This record gives sequence, C-alpha cells and structure tokens, in this order.
Amino acid sequence: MKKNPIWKFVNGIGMLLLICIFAMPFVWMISTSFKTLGETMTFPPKWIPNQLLWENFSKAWNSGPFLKYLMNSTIVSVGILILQFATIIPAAYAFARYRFKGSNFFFGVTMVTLMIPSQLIFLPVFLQMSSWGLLDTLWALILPFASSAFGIFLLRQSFKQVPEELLEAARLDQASEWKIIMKIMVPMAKPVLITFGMFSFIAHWNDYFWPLVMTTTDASRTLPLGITKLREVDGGVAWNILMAGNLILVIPILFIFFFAQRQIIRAFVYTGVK
Amino acid sequence: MAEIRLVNIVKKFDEDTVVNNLNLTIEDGSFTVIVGPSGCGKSTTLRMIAGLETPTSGEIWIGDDCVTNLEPGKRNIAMVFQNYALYPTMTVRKNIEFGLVNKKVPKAERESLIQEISDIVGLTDHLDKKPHQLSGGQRQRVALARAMVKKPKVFILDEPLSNLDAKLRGQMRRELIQLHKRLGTTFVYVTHDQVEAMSMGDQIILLDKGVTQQMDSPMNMYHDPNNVFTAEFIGTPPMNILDRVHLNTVLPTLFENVKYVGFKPEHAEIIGETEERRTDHVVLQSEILTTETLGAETIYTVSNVAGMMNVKSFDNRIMESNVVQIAIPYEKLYFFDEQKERIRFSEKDSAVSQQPKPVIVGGV
Amino acid sequence: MAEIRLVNIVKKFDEDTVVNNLNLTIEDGSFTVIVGPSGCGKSTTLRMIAGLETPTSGEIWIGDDCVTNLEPGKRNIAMVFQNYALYPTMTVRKNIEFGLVNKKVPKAERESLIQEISDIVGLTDHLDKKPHQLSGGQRQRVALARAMVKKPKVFILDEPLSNLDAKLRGQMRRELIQLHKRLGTTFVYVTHDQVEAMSMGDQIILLDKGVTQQMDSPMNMYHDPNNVFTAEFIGTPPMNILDRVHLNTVLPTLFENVKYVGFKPEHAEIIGETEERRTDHVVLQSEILTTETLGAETIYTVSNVAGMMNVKSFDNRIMESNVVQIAIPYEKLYFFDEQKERIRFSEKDSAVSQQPKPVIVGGV
Amino acid sequence: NNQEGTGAKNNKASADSGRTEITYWYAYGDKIGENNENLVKMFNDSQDKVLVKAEFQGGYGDLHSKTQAAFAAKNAPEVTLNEIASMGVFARSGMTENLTPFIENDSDVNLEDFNPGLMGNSYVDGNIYGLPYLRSTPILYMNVSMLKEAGLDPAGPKNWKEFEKYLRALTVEGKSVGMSMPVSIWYFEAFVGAGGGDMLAAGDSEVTFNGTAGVEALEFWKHLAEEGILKILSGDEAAAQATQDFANGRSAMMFTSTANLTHNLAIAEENGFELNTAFMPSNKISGVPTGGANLVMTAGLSHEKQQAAWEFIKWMTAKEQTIYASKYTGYLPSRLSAIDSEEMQSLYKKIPQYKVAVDQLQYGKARPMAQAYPEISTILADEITRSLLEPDLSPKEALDKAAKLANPLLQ
Amino acid sequence: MTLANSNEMINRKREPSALSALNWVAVRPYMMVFPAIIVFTLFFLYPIGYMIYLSFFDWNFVSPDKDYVGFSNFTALLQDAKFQQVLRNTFVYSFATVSLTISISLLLALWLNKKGAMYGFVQGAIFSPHIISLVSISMLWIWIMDTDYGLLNWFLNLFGISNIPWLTNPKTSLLSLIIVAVWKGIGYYTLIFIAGLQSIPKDIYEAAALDDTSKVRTFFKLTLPMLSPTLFFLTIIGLIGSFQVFETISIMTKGGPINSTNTIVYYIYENGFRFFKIGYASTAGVILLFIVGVFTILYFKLLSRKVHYQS
Ligand SMILES: Nc1ncnc2c1ncn2[C@@H]1O[C@H](COP(=O)(O)OP(=O)(O)OP(=O)(O)O)[C@@H](O)[C@H]1O
Ligand SMILES: Nc1ncnc2c1ncn2[C@@H]1O[C@H](COP(=O)(O)OP(=O)(O)OP(=O)(O)O)[C@@H](O)[C@H]1O
Ligand SMILES: [Mg+2]
Ligand SMILES: [Mg+2]
Repeated sequence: MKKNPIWKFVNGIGMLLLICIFAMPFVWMISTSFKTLGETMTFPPKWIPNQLLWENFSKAWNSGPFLKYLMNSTIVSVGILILQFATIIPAAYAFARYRFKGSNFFFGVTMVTLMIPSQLIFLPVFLQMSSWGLLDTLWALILPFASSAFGIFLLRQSFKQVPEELLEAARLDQASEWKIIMKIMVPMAKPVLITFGMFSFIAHWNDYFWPLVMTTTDASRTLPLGITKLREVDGGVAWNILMAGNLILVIPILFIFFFAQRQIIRAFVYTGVK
Repeated sequence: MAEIRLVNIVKKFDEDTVVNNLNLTIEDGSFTVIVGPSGCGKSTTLRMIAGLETPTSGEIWIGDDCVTNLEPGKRNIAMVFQNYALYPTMTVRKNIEFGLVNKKVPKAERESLIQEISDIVGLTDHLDKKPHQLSGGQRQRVALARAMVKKPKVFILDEPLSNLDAKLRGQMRRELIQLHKRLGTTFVYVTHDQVEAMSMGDQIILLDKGVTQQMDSPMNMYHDPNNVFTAEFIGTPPMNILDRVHLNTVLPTLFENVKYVGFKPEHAEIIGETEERRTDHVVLQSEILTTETLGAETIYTVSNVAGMMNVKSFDNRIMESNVVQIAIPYEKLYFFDEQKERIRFSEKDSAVSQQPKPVIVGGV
Repeated sequence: MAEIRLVNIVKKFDEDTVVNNLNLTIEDGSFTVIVGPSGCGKSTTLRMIAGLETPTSGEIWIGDDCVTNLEPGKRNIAMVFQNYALYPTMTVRKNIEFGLVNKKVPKAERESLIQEISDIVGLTDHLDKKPHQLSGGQRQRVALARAMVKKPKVFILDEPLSNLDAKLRGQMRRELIQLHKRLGTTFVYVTHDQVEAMSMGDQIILLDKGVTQQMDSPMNMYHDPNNVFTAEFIGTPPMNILDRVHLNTVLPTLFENVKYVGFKPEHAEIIGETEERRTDHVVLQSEILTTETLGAETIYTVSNVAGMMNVKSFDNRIMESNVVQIAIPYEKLYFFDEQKERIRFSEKDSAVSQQPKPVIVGGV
Repeated sequence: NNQEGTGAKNNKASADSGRTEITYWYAYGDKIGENNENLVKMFNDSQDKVLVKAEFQGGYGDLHSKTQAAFAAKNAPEVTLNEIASMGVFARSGMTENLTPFIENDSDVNLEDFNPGLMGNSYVDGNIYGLPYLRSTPILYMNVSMLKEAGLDPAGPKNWKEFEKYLRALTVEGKSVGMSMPVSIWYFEAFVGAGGGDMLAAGDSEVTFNGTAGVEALEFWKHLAEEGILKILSGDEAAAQATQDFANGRSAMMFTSTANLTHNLAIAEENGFELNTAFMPSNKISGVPTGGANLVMTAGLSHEKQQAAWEFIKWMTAKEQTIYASKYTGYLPSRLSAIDSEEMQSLYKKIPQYKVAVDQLQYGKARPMAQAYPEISTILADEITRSLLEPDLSPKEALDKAAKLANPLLQ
Repeated sequence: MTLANSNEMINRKREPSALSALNWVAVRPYMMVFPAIIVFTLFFLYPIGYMIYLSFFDWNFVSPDKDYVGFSNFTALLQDAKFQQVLRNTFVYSFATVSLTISISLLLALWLNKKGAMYGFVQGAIFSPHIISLVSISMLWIWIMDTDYGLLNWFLNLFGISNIPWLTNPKTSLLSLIIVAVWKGIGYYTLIFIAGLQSIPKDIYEAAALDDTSKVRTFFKLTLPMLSPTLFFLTIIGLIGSFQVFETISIMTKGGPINSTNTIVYYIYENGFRFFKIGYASTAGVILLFIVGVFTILYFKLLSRKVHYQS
C-alpha cells in the first residue's frame, strides 16, 4: 500500500533481472547472428560483435529454397488454422449446447486425443498418407491437425458461459443455428479464438518433428526444417548462420505475439479455464 | 387479433411438474402481469408462450392459430429478458437490426425503422455504443427497442426491471405503462414483485406452484383476495393472517368453518394503551417491535397474543410507549376456511354479527 | 465509546475529487444511514472509515483514537459487503470462524461463539454448506454472522440488501433493525434507496457528489428538507418541485427570492373537474397520464401547466375522467431559492399570505 | 507390408519424359549438400536416359528412419546412402539390393580401383550392397603453434606412448589441456583396433570389446583422464565442444573426421594458429575405423529402375566424381586412381594435411555392421562414460557390463 | 402492412415439413461434431489402435513377417533396467518441471499482477520464450549451457562458481533439461495465473483485511483455494505436456549422457527408428498412454470435483 522507495528499487531490480533471464537468450541469439564464425567461439563471450555481418542472413536464406519454406510454413500454419476453426467451432458448440446421445462418448474421444504425442502415432499416419498418395505434400502436414482437441476443450468452456437467454433472444429474432454461432457465439468467444489461434499457429509454425517425418523433398518442407539443415552439417556448426536462420524463423511469430498479447489474458479471464 | 389462450397446459421437467393444467386467456391489447413467488413457473409459462419451451401437453393459441409446435422465430412474439440478453459484441444499432436482417427486411426500411424506434426510446445518441458502455436503464431500453422494432403481435417481458435500482425501476415502470398505451399491443409481463404487478397490470394472474391462484384486476386482487395465498402475497406489507384459535377470546362466536382471520395493515388503528375500548373493533393489546418510517406512512411491527403483525399508519405521531392497543373494525376482517380459501358471507359482517361485545385479550 | 468522526476528509482518485471536505459525526450506538445517488461517494466514505482506502487529507476518529492510518484489521470494525464477499471456498462455519482464528481466539471459545451467532441469525442448519449452496438471504446472514462474531465496535454495511428481491429485502430490513436494537452497537449503513434509508436509520446522511446535503432524522428529512436535492430524493414518489414561473398566474404574489415551489404528492388532492374552487389551495387543472394502484394507495402521474407531477391518494375511487383538478393547500407548500436552498418563513404561510384569492389556471 | 513392386508413384513419373526418373536421398547440408546437388545436376546433364532427383533428408539418423518408413510405405527412393555401420541392417532386412550381379555384369567397374581400406563395409554376408561414396576416417588434429611452444615435433605422436608424452607437455594448468575428446565409439574403435582387437566377433555372434584390446584402450583413456591431460567430453554436443576447445587454444589436439578439415582450417586461420594433421596414434598395430556412407540401391525395383539406379551409382563413384567430391567436401577419395590423379596430388601438395587421412587408409578397417550395433553403441558409450566419470568403476567391469547387456541383442 | 406480408411469404417458403425438421434437429449435433471426430479417428484413434496391435508383435517394420509374441514385449520392457530408468527419468522430469514451473510462476504472478506499462512489458518478456520453436530454444540452450563456453557458466563464474558440466554430466543433465522446460513454460503459466488472480473478486481480500488476516494466511487460505481450478488445469496440462517431451532431448542430449535424460517418448522414437524394434516401441507407447490416461481420468473424475468450489 505504501510506496517505500527501497521497495520500489528492489522491485525495479527484480523486474530487470526477470527481463534479463528471459530476454537475454534472444539478445544472445541476435548478437550471435551477426558474428563471424571465429567470434562465436571466443571466450569469454562477446556481447557486441566487431562488425554486423549481415551476410549471415543471406547465407542462411540462401542455404536452401527459403522462400519456398516460408510459403510452405505459411500455407501449413494458416491452412491448419482455418480447418481447425472450421471443425472446432461447430463441435465445441454442439458439445456446449446440445444434449445428444453419445455426446459424452464423443467428448471423451476428443479428450483422449489431447494426450497423444505425435511421436507415438506418426508411423501409421505415415503409411496412410502414403497409401493416399499424400506423402510429401502439404496435405500430409495439414490434415492430421485439421481439428484440435485442446481447441474444442477451450472453446466449449467459453461457449458454455454464454447465457442461454442470448441464444433464445436470437431464436426469437428468427436466427438460424448457424447464424447464432457465427454472429453471437464466435464474436463472444473472440479472445479465446484469438488465443487459441495464436497458440496453434505458433505450434505449427515451429513444428519440427511432423514435417521432418512427412516430407521428403524441399517442395513441401517448412522453415524449421530449413533451419535445422544448417545444423546438419558433418563437422563444425556455423553458429552464426544457424542463429541468423533461427531469427528468420522467430520474427514472424514475434510479430503476431505482440499483436495478440492483450487478448491472451482476457481470454483466460473470460473462460476462467477450469 | 392476438389474444393468447393456454389450454390445459402441463409442463414437466423430467418428473417435476412445473406447470399443472394451466388455463389462461390473455386478452388482446391487455397488459397482463403474471406474478408469483420465485420458482412458481412464471418464466416457464412465458417461455412456452414464446416457444422456447414445448409444453408436455395442452395447447397454446395466439389469435386464431394454434402455435404449440411453431418455432419461436415464427410466432411474431418479442421478448425482453430479465438481464436483457443484449448481444454484447454488437452495437446498439446492430442489436436492434439483428432480427430485421434475419427477416430479410431491406436495408433502407431497416434504417428508417431503427431511426423511428430509437427516437421513441431515446437512444438515438447511443446507437453506435456497445451494451457494456450503457447504463442499466439504457440497456433496458435497447432490449425494448429490439423487441419493438419487430412490431410483434405480443410483447413478453420476463422481470425486465429486477436488475434496476429502486429509482430507475419506478421510472421505467411508468415508461412501460405509457409504452403499452401508445402501442396498444398485448403485453405479458412477469414479475415476482407484487408492487410492480399491482401498479402495472390491467389484469394480474397470480401463480403458485404452477397453479393459478387468482386472475383478476389489481383492485380486486387487493380488496377481494380469493384465498390466503393471494392475501399474503399482495400489499406492502401484506394482509395479516391470524389463526382463529388465538382469537377465540376476542372473537369467540365465529362460524365453525372459519379457520383464519385476516386484516390489512392499514385497516388497523393504533390507540394508546389507556384509550377506551371500541365496540365494533377487534382490539389487541400489543408491543411495538419495530417502527419503519416511510415518510407519509409508518409501518409498525407489533407482537401480541395472536403473533407478529404489521400495522400501517398514515399519521406520523410519535408513540410515547411501546405498549399499545391495535383496533381493527369488524367490517374490515377477512375470513378463510381450512383450505385457506376465502369465505364470503352473503351479508357483510355476518361472520361476527352474533358477537355481542368485543373482548380485549390481556397480556402481551 | 465508538463515536465516529470524519474531519475535513478529502478523497481524490487521481485528479477526481470524490469526497470533498466531508465532516461527519456518527453517534455511538446510532443506526446511521448514508444515502445518496449512485456514484456520490458513499462507498468511498465507508471504505475510508473501514480503512480500505486512505483519505487524501483529513482525519478519521473512532472514539478517542485517530485511526486515519491504522490498518483495517486493527480498527475493530466489521463490514458487510454489497455482494457479501463470502469466502467461496470455505464452509459457512469457516467463514464465520476466519476472523476469530486470526485473532487467536481459542478453539473452544470459537465454537461457542459460532454456535451463539448462528443461532441468532438462524444458520445453525447450514454451517457445513458452502456459500454457493445458499440462497441470497442465507448468504446475507452469513455475511452478518461473520461481522457479528467479531463483536466489533462499529458495523459497516454497504448496500447489503441490494441483491435481494423485494420480499426478502423487506424481511431483512426488519431483521437488521432488530439486530441493531439488540446489539446496541454503532451501525453505519449505506444505500442508495431512500425507502431503505427512511425506514432503517435513526440518523440519515444524504450525500451528493461527495458533499453532505443534509444530516438529520428521517422525519425531519422527510418533512423539513433543507434543499431541493433532499426534497427530490426522499419520498415515494418524492416531492414535486415546480418552477415558480409556471405558477405566476396561480401564485402571482410570491416573494421575489422564491424560485421553486414544492409540494408532496400526498398533500395534493384530486377533485373532479367540475368541483368547486377552493380558496386556500393552489388548484391546477390536469390530465391524468398513468395510474399506479398499489392497494392502499394510488399514484397518479398528471400533467398540467407546470409540467408533470405525482399525486398520491389513499382513497381508491375510480376516476370517471382523465381530466381533473388537483388542489394543494397553501400551508403544505415548500419554497426554495435560486440555489435550490430552502427558504423558511418565520411565520407559517407568510410567503403566500398576501395572496388574496387563488386563481385556477386553465388548459392542460 | 510386403514389397511386391515398387512405389507406384515413381513408375508413373517415368512414363512421360522418356527418361527414367529416380530419386536419391542424401544426408547433411552445407558443403556436403551442395556437393550432392552439384553432382546430381552434372549427372543429369551428362546423359539423357536417367533423371535423378536429389533430396536432403537430415542427418544420417533421420535419413535412415525416413528411408525405412518410406520403404514400408512402398515409397522409398531408388538410391540412398547408408551410414556404413548400418549397411548390415538394411541389407539383411531386405531393404537394399545386392549389387554384386550389377558389378559382375558391368565391365566398366573395376573393383580393384576402390581403396581396400574403405571396402570393408560394402560387403554383407559376402555380397556387395553398396559402394563407398563420402568416406572418412578419424585423424589427429594438432595446433602446431602450441606444439612448437612446448618444444614438440609438429609431425605429431606416433604411438600411445608419444601421445601421452605430447598430452602431458601440452597441458598447462588452468590454461590448456592436451586434448579434449568426446566419448565416441568411433574413436574407441580406433583405439581397440590399435590394440589389435575387434568390437564384435566374426559372424557378429558376440561382442569382443571387453577383450584385452578393449580393456587396455579404456584403461589408457581412463589413465589419461585421471592425469588431467585428456579432457573427456560426454553428451550430444561433445564433438562441437571439442572443436571449440581446439579453436580457442584450450586444447592443443583433437580427434575428428577428415571431413572436418576444411572447416577446421578456416577456424585455425581466423584464430591465428597453424594446424597440422597426423595418424591416429598406434599401439601394437595401426588400425583405424572408417566412417561416412555408402551409396546403396533400394530392393525390389523394376528392371528399368534398377538399371537407372545402377547407372547413377556407378557414375557417382567413378574417378572424376570421386575427385570432385573429395575436393569439395574434404572427404576421402575412395578410388586409388583418384588419389593418384594429378588434381588430387596437386591439392595434397598445396594442403598436405589432406593427405594424412588418405595415407592412413592403408590401416582402414570395416565398422561392425550388426543390426543391433547402433543400440550396442549407445550401451557401450554409456558404460564407457560411466567408467570415466566414476573413479571406482574399473574399465574391465564397465566393459563386461556393457557386454552383458549387448550380447543378448546379437541373438 | 407490407412488411408483415413479405415475412409471411418467406416463412411459408422456408418452412420444412414437420418430419424432416425433426430429423434435422436430431441429426444436427452429429453433423457438427463429425468433422472433428473424423479427423481424430483417422489421425489419432486409428494409429493408437494400430500401436496397441503392434505391441503384441516383434517386428522390424520392413520385413514382411510380424511375429506374434503375446505379452512378452510388456514383460521384457518392464524388466528392462534401461526402461526402468527411462520411466524414472520421465517421472522426475515431469514432476520437477511441473512443480517448479507452477510454484515459480505462481510467485511471479503474485508479483506481476499489477497494472502499468512496465508490468505488461515484463509479462510479455517472460512469455516470449513460449513463442519460439523448441528447436531454436534447444540450440540456444546447448550453447548457453556449454561447460566451457556457455553463457551460464560464464555468468556463474562472475560469482565465483566454477564451471558446471550442465549437459555433459549425468548428474546435471536432467536438471539442465528441466531448467530449459521451466524457463520456457514460466511465462505461459504466469499469464494464466494472472488471469486466474484477476478473476478473484477484490472484496474478499478486503473482507480478509478487515478480519486482520496476515499476508501469508491470506495467500494460503484465500488466494490458493481460489486459484485451485487454474492450478489443477495447469498441473494436468503440464504433466501431459511434459510426459511428451521430445524435441529438447532429441536436440540437446539424445537421451545421454549414460541414459540420464532418456524419457519415454524419446525412448520410443529411439527404439522404433534407430534400433528398429517396433514392437518394443509400441509397447512403451501403450505404457505411456496408460500413464497419461490415468492422470487425465484423475483430473476429470476426482480432482475436478473437489477443486471446483462453484456449481
Ligand atoms: N430447464 C429446466 N430443467 C429442470 N427444471 C427447471 C428448468 N427450468 C425451470 N425449472 C424448474 O421449474 C420451476 C419453475 O421455474 P421458473 O423459471 O418458471 O420459475 P419462475 O417463476 O420464473 O421463478 P423466478 O421468479 O425465480 O424467475 C423451478 O422449480 C425450476 O427449478
Ligand atoms: N478506485 C477508484 N479509482 C478511481 N475512481 C474511483 C475509484 N473508486 C471509486 N471511484 C469513483 O468515485 C466515485 C464515487 O464512488 P463510490 O463507489 O463511492 O460511489 P457510491 O456512492 O458508493 O455509488 P454506488 O451507489 O453506485 O455504489 C465514482 O465516480 C467512482 O467512479
Ligand atoms: Mg423466472
Ligand atoms: Mg457503492
């Protein structure tokens, strides 16, 4: 309650320390991405490189068809997002608002999905994709994630909190169920959708394992694979170029995050994730 | 014509009978208030009329159409919900417009309708705000506007004022009465507040446990209750109902079938302890427990041989002592039988006419 | 002794002055009600007394101690919050016990205190339930019990009844009055409902925009308002305040400094259109707009040359026509100056005494 | 899950252009990746019968996993790489094609020309399943500047004894250590080989690394580590760390693949010291494992595809391409004729460090190719690390324990 | 009124026959959940079934024959000392990660749950690791945790602490992975805790202040119970997530040194795709599924009932 100057000082120092602990690695990443190979190996570490070696970025960029990777990453992440929205919104609505035979069973199925790591199931999926001729296409990266159990769970929670009267008011206004979903439920769940969308986008943008398994050619590879290619060299690792590549991977996400940060807290306050 | 008739309506939730063989007629153009204690089935009845619930059995007619199984959107009914149920993500304009868009009303017509209605309810300046930016009274008006713009045959209002504070409630009450007058449409209004019911309705339907207790004009409801339930529900404070056995000394010669005797708080008079006895009154020696001064009137809670009761007095003199006598004229007594049904005697006061002299019961 | 004194209290939020140089004395053992419109600073004042806010300047005294900077827990004050602020994760018993444990009251003593208090408020059967399992009224009682068990010097209650429905509100109101009588402790009660204020308080403090408008007994508040604000705030419906200019034809000879004239709705009488003129009355030809029948009384909203006004009548006869005359006795008029302050004339009726004959204004 | 016919996709693709299309999967990016891509392009330009599509697939581990999965899905590339220790697994599980008939029926191929030191892993059960492509061997890298400072011969140590002497001389308390060495089975194989031992018994019936040669090797390591003159590194990043130590002058020597020579020369230059290379130190005899990958053909291809794949493999391992790849990546030239070529010789003259590995190949040994060897390697590496970290755990005990765990895997 | 007329026309046209309307209402929920359920069935349930099936076979995944071996994979696996260590690692990792993350982020949330640009910035900063791919994070931390050249030891040296062989010593390697996981997770958890704190009504704190409650008691008796739904949501999500850890191990340690960081998913991957023991890997998968399933059921059935103090 009282603003003691000493407390204020300690508080400030503490926050600074926090920022250091959590942001320092990025500063390090940025710094390294501008260094020469020799500088990356010096000890004690150098914070500021002697000169800004911009060519690390072009080297990273040119180490593979990065434009293609970037496009693939975008198509996959956005495609997944669109499909997820298309599947989780109606499902969450049905789970939240209808009572129907088997709803518990279906919801159970959904929850089971939540606990399965992709490392466990990729082989059968791989064989299936192959038999459908979808291997090494973007479809193989998109389809398995066309829905999200976590998304359904979150969204159902937030749909449940929409008061019943609102739906009734809409029904009296002669709105179809579809219209109710799109015009009333979805706008009300917007913070949750944005948050979920952001997490989903981040997860798939950054995903390494699935594309690694499902793609065999550059035509369908995504950015994280392009980046690790920089590391898969038999011999010494060029950390400077690797970090430059990682920075290329991170920047779009950073951008999205600062756009969506406000929504996240709100989303959790609203749904009261419980 | 938009007369609403409920014929033998029964509504069960699982095994719970919430509405039991209800028969109602709500006249076209009337302002009908459904009133009753919490949980008595008011909302359920309303929701069946609106089509938001389907009755277990029975029929609902609006005008000449049997609407029992018609979708809510098709009944030409507008509803105002207790907490307004405004669409929180839409502006006031969009809220009002939503139903019109669904009905495929052309844009130009929508515009002019919105203009017209928002003028009426005084929202013109707020059309581009969202509900959370509005005060309680303004929200209420948006809910009304949204209902009105559809030009429905019937307005249904489920406790629309219960979220407002006393002052605003009084004001909105008057506005609603005037609105009804202006539109001339049927209003069905639900409340559990009898003051609201009394002050607003042309016709009051009093429900208890899904059964109609009385369907009457406010004045009759007040002055001529059919049973103890009505008598105890209507009035601030409501009628005092005394068990006959406590009155045996004061009114020993009542008819056998009279089980309860009631009187209205304002019909009792407080007379000083020492004041002389009155002959045509029941007089009870009492102790004043609390005094609520409401300005023009004062309500005393008193305790006496027959229990606790309220007395309402319009003169504001200060009592010198807590021990007083209260006097109720015989002619103002109401009588009820064992089933708590009103006993009406053909001739006034006949129930106590045989009583030669009143007796004051001693002690408190 | 637990007299509470606020001395030159100022409270600002950022640049917003919410309470402006407030001086108050709340007498020991009194039931003081702070009343005023929403946002006037009632809660802020209360919270400063409780120690939940620190005043920007000024001093707060409880008894002989200056508590301005004392922690809330050390002030020996108990507070009942508007939405009760019960600890939702604890049972009723734990809720009541919580403060005692903090005070290190021994277990056996706690047990007996809880027993005693829960008996008083009638919660004995619910001690092991959690708040969400209780009804509104029961929760309210838990909040009270939690406050009472600490045996505080002062009870502070911030709109404790506003979440209850009308019926329960009435009942709880009476229970609180009785509780105050029994305990004899200082009660500071906040409400924005003047009916509540009138019916409960020994002393009423009327605030507006952080400034005291009047501090008085309920009866004085009602019959002898200091200014237009008080007059318009108290009473259901409140006093009608008319601008003098509209009355020039009816009351042409008023003193210059009188700017507003007021009368209470219950002091006006409705007389048929054709009834004879009265000499010692202001008579206004009016049209009845709405009629609210409340049982014992009826409130008419009428419109006439001086605007809209309310008339309260205790006889329930039905009007044959909407066009009536209302008559207000001169002696029941109140006068206010340009600053809306009351003008009290030394001799009764002197303001209109020079008036030889009343004039009826025509037209509606 | 049986292998009748090949991937439908590939057959279809070949129909239209007139050229037989085949896919080739390779591992690693950077220089190695470029080398692969360049060679494939050259091959495609050099003829008009076969069209090869080259695809990067990660490290050797990823490449292997994906090849298997693709094979199970009947989608495998026609040509791929097998890390040499995995030759056996792929061949024995029927994933790769026996190349012997192709070699026998093809007069262009002279098996004699392949460096015999590199051929050990080409044979599985007497048949050839792959031809050496990008191959390496561990060699000793030395910081000559530090060697000179310590008054040592820049030519490097010959045997274990000299090796120990070097280490001791190069260790300066608090400043530098003789060598940083990751616990790597590859180097362990070199030390066991130098002691005249083998990792597995003939026929892969049981492990023999807990024999005298093995125990001696580990005892030597442990002794050096305890002296503080050999810094043992463990974990996945050990190799990178060793490089870093070396680059910074914190260690004077290191073992690593010939393939890293280019990279390390660059680092030495940037950090201003002179770099030399030498044989792995010998003990009783000289014997070094080789590393890298062989080119293999997937099993079950159509005749047409087989021919195309064979053409490609043959071309890739031909003299000119061997020279190209070796110069581009620093890997060993696998053909004797390539070594003798003028181009290579002039390179060796210019950068003599390259030659060391080639010369060392005369002692080259095959790596074990048992199916369980990858798993055995992990087990062994764990136990070796444990023995080096825990003073009380004797090398013999540790190796016996590893043997006990590993032997069942061989059955 | 023309408006009313046109409406009636539209109504009549759109009105479906009673029967089909009824059917549609009954079918509608299924139509709504089916797209999602189909995705789950094809890409999660079927593979799981297949995995369970494979756990009864000995198979190297390319050879045409699968040998049916009954439960012997299970018995072998459960007796395998390495697998036992893997399970132990997994549990240590999961419980340490979750409990550390939760307790630290709860403290941070209490501290940072204030208004002001600075606090918002710090919240954003500590959340930022969550948005970066695990691959990048792993590479970054390999380097930070390098024994001789790493930032972390360099920093500790400033305080006179000698080099710690973070990733290269079996004693500290698992701890290192835990540190990375905690570092990455704290921001996300803190944000959710802050949201949870903000939904606690202020007035109960005021009530507690009037009850003369100490800070510590307020925290344990009010804040913590009020946060319990959030707490358990995070616990279960955290546990499930940490049971599935893969990337950091695959990139930072490959399960080593001496198997000290090998956890179950990595073990499955290693056995299936490095050692070609599909049956064994599938069996481990079934065991993982079982463990995660137990925790999930525990959450949904038991704890949620106790924890949710409302309705
Ligand atoms: N969907 C439902 N399922 C089961 N029971 C219900 C349902 N809706 C209402 N009820 C029960 O039906 C009874 C009547 O409810 P209803 O809402 O009509 O009461 P009400 O008169 O409107 O009360 P209030 O004044 O509190 O709004 C209550 O006992 C309630 O518990
Ligand atoms: N923490 C705060 N920060 C800024 N302004 C505040 C704060 N608390 C109250 N106010 C402002 O102070 C004024 C008085 O608030 P207060 O809560 O005392 O009103 P009130 O009389 O209790 O009203 P109500 O009857 O609506 O409860 C309001 O305008 C309010 O917006
Ligand atoms: Mg209701
Ligand atoms: Mg307030």
